[in-house]
Amino acid sequence: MEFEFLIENVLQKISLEEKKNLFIVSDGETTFDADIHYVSPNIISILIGDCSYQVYLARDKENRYVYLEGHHFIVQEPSVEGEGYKSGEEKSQEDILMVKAPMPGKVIKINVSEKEEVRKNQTLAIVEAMKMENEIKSSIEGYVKKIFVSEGDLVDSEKPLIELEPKIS
Amino acid sequence: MEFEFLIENVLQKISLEEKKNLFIVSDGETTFDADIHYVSPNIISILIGDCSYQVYLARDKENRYVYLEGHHFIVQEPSVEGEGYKSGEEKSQEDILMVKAPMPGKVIKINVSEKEEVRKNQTLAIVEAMKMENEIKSSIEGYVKKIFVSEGDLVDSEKPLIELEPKIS
Amino acid sequence: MFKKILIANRGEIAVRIIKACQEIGIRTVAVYSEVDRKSLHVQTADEAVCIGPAPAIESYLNMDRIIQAAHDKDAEAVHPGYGFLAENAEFARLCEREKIVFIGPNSRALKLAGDKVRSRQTIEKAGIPIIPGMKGFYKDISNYDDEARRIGYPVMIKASAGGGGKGMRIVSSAKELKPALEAGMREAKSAFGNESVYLEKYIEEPRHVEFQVLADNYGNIVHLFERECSIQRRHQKIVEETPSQALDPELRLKMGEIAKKVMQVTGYNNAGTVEFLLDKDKNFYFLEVNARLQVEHPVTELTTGVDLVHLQISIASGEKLPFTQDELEQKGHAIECRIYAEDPLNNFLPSSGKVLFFKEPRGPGVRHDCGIYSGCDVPIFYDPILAKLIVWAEDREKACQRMINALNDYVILGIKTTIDFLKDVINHPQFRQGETTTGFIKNNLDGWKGKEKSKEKQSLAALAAAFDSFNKTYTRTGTAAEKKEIYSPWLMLGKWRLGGG
Amino acid sequence: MFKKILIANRGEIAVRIIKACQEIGIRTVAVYSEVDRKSLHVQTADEAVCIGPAPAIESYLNMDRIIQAAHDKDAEAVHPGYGFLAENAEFARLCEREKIVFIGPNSRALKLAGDKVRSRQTIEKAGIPIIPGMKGFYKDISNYDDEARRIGYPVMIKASAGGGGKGMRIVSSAKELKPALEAGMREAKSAFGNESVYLEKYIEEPRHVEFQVLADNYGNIVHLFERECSIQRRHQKIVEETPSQALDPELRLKMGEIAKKVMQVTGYNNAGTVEFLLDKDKNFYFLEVNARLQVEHPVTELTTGVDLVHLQISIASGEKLPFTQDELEQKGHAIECRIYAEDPLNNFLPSSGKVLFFKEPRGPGVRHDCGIYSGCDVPIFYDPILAKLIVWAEDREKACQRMINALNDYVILGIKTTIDFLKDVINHPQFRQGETTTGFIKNNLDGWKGKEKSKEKQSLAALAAAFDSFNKTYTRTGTAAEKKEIYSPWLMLGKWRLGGG
Repeated sequence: MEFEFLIENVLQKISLEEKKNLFIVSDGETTFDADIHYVSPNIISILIGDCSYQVYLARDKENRYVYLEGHHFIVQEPSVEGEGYKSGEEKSQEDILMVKAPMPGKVIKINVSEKEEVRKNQTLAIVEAMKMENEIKSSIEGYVKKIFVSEGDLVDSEKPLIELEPKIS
Repeated sequence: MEFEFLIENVLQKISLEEKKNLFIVSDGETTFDADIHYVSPNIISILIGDCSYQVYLARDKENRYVYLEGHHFIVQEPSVEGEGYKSGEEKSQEDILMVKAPMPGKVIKINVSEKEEVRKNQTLAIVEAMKMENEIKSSIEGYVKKIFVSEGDLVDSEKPLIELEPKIS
Repeated sequence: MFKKILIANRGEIAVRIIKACQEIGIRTVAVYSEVDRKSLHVQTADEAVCIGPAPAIESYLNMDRIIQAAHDKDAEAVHPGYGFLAENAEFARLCEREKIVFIGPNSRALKLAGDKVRSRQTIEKAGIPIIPGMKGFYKDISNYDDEARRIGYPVMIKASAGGGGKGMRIVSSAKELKPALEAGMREAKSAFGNESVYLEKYIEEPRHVEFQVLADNYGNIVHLFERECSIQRRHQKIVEETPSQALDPELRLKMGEIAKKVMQVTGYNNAGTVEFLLDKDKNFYFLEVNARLQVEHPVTELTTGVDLVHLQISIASGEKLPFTQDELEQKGHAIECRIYAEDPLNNFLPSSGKVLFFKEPRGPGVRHDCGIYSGCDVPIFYDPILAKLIVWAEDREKACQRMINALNDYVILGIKTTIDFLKDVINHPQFRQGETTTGFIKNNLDGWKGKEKSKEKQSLAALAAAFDSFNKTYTRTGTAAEKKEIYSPWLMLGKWRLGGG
Repeated sequence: MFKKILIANRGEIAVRIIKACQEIGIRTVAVYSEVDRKSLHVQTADEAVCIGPAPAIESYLNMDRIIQAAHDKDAEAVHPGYGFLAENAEFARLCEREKIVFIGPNSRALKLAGDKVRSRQTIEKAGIPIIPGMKGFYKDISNYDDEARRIGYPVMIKASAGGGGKGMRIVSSAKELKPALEAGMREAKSAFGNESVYLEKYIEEPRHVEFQVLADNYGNIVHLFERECSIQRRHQKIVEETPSQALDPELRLKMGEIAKKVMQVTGYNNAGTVEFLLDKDKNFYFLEVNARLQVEHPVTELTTGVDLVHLQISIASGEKLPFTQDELEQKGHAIECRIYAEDPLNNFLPSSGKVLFFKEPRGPGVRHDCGIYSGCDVPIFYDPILAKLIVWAEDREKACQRMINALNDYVILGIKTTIDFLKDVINHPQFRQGETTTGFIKNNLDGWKGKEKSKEKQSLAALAAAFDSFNKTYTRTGTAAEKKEIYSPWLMLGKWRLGGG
């Protein structure tokens, strides 16, 4: 049986075939036997050549969350629509122009108004969550095109706050 | 909605009606409001008049196992066929004559043979589990009618070992 | 002794206090906001009263509702924990007026500790070294500008009403002052319900060393040695330990005596902490009194063998201190790591949501003070602290090893936490050598990216996910469950399993 | 120091040793029988080798397979835990021959300790008081009869090869001797692979007081004070504590010195325990040497601050003891409760099966050494010990309160355990007063029936079950999950939820 996953934006292909009490695993490069069991709904025990791995796995609507040997992984099925898992660095041009709430919270201040010119790193708004203020800054030089929220609004993660327009220089 | 359960061989009737975020509970004698939530698949939090109860609940094929406020309960649905939960004291006449394995284990010795006369408290067989020997004793004066197992057999709980016949005096 | 105590807090500290009460036969009343119905402290307490909507200002900071709950439930005393109302002198005064024992210092001492400017004056008068700072309070922001120039930049903005990094800002030049003051005031208001802030000279690269002090109602005062809390981010402590690597017995003795003197001149009772900054030349400056149980109190408990919550309660109930200074000693080494719901890979943004799976570490020398469980929700409204992991061992190196091991054994899935980041703090050579200053994180772990994940580990993660999908597919068709003894989530359901089975 | 250690055991003690190794950077190899594939020790270790079928004699007692696994995996040392091969001199000798370090005493000392008759002679010769008993071994059961008459009834049958109550029987008259001997021999054979038993005078109502001893390979010997293990059932310890309420400093000093002398005259090294019986008049008798890590070792660790497993490993690797007798002291009080899979309401019959749900206690001063988890199977083949709950507190009364609280917080559903019984042991007035003898259980808790369950609690249990059924019904029809935020087992499945949704 063949499976495909997106792990940290890399496509991983893997095949499993059951054989007696073992699985024959192939990851494209190598093929090996693995002794795999659920030990509880969120814990999988894997033995590969006598090496023991305890893998923790949980699921929500979009992702599987995996922890093993000190590392966390977010595992997605490639068919899943929507945003991939992106670190702070890997923003697309669209993300730069559409400033979104970085986490669920409350808009406590909007520092700019529509049409206003903004510098790079200028604070556009402040969102508070868990009692810490987080300044939302512009990553470009440009203009405020549209503001979607008001002070006091509760916003969810990825909720658009402000749309920017780049300065053509 | 009405429910019936067997708890320690006593039939408990209870009704639940949902009303806003609460349940109206009636146990036949009194009616009260309860604020009840799953907090995880095996933990239920109940508030009744601000008193907080944390209830642990697990299920297998036959029973629900409940722990609350330092007490364990085995909760059965009355429709469930088979043996009720019985403590050591409450044995029926049938149980007395049909000597069963008290727990899963290994028959390591059978001390009697068929037709043999046995005294009350005489050791009939020895079953070992978890490295402790457990002597199976006769609770009557009588005769050995039939022996169903051999030394070395692995037996499950409630497996008939020996059938006795009472002495008519 | 009290028969019933109300705990005016939530999360790990509420659970810690509830358990301490249960041990000594005191009934407990929890209070909770509407989003906290399923929180661990509500489940753990004997009784629980809802005191309002989610925002803290309407619930955990709502003094009237809390006092009312205490009266309704016949609680004789209130334990405020840390944060929220813990250092609110008005609340302490209200309790006193309502004949409810406030488990903490008397309201006068609390007011003085909360008034950082006045308490600095009192301390300075007693001949204790302090950091140069503001002499008074001002309404007008321009006055702060004058004070900052007098003290000399860089300066530090601090909230008068509390600690924990809330409201704190370092300002290195005059033009940064105004926005920083505004932000600091807003944070202070949101965290403590009081927007007062003050300025202090910023001392570069110091160690943060504090002394735990206990004072009963009869003038007996002892200190329980120091805690070093230099590992901070955004002025928020994240790793604490005792003993401090910077103190020798002589310095420890001297600072401990001064800590007791601070308590004495401020008329303090119950548990408190005297914070100092220690500079490179081992000069120390009084910083402030934390007039509450500290987040980091367990490291003191593990090395001295006392239970600070039990002692807080017995002092509040009028008992005398059960020991003298001579009877106290430090044994071994303890380290605490605070587990925050923050994403260290994304500028430590708070991470609310559902904890899908949670497995806590255990073992010899491992203590875990915890407010969460598998399946709980972490709301956006409160402090991001989830739990505290504390280890004890014979010496510092063994404690570090034990902490690393425990952190590796600690699994939280579904929300982001600081666990992986903390491993790299404890594993850092500078930390291992005890070279800890408040600049440690900035100097050593700025822009932290986490460990490289090997191809092999990626494959293993994919294998686990594939196995999970494999069983999902099989179980759907109703064969796998019967065929082999896998432990699929569906098998948990027993005879009520839906679908093909 | 070793790079890799094989742990020749299972359950909580294997997990305890694996974690201790991980802390000091030693890789671990677990061994397991076919039914133990999913056991916690297999999951926790770095590597795991299957060594045979379920019966211990074919797996955990199979010396050749274990030695082979050690060679295959390049393990330099073997830690035997307790039970199984821990006190098997032949196995220790085999390890020595195969150049694998046996983490325990040298095989000569082990053989002597295992030969209870010869070791009694050695001890007696050294002028140490012993219990009157057999002077030699016999093949013929009739010789035992003679010995029993010489010693005088009541006598105790004990296994030569080990402890833990296995093979033990009290015999009060000649006619009971033969069946008791046969049963004792069978149990001894099954538990230790050796059917030798011997007889000893049975001392009535004594206390069981033992001393933990450590000896390095260079003749340095220290004791780490006593443990009192008087609370026994079927000669199996179930509650242990330190310090003992029966010892004053003088007696403690005297017994400690004698314990060290026992180690000296028997040429002992590594960790060991010298067991004594203490009668009502405070006379003490040497009982035997337990040549292994004891089940109850944690109470010593919590009061002295040492890690006995770390010390066992460092001694075995040739290091010297890191402290002298003067540097050791007892602090506070520790109690251990053994959690057995036994049904206290049904003559303590073993209770195997699946642990459907498991929640362990935690909190300040609580340690839990554990071999199980939610969903694990408890097989019929091995010792019924599941875990050990150990508490530390400043004094005995606080330790008792903490233990009660922790036991109340301890949930195991699906199999029967001794938890409720243990609460009544700790809560018993005789126990609280420190009036503990080996007859405690028989005298005070015979025919234990558990606490009365109130009508109110029965109703609550019914309410919880009704709520569970209510959600089952609703979720089946696919409405509840959307309608309200219940946490049904089905919701765990996320988007793969079957049925109407």
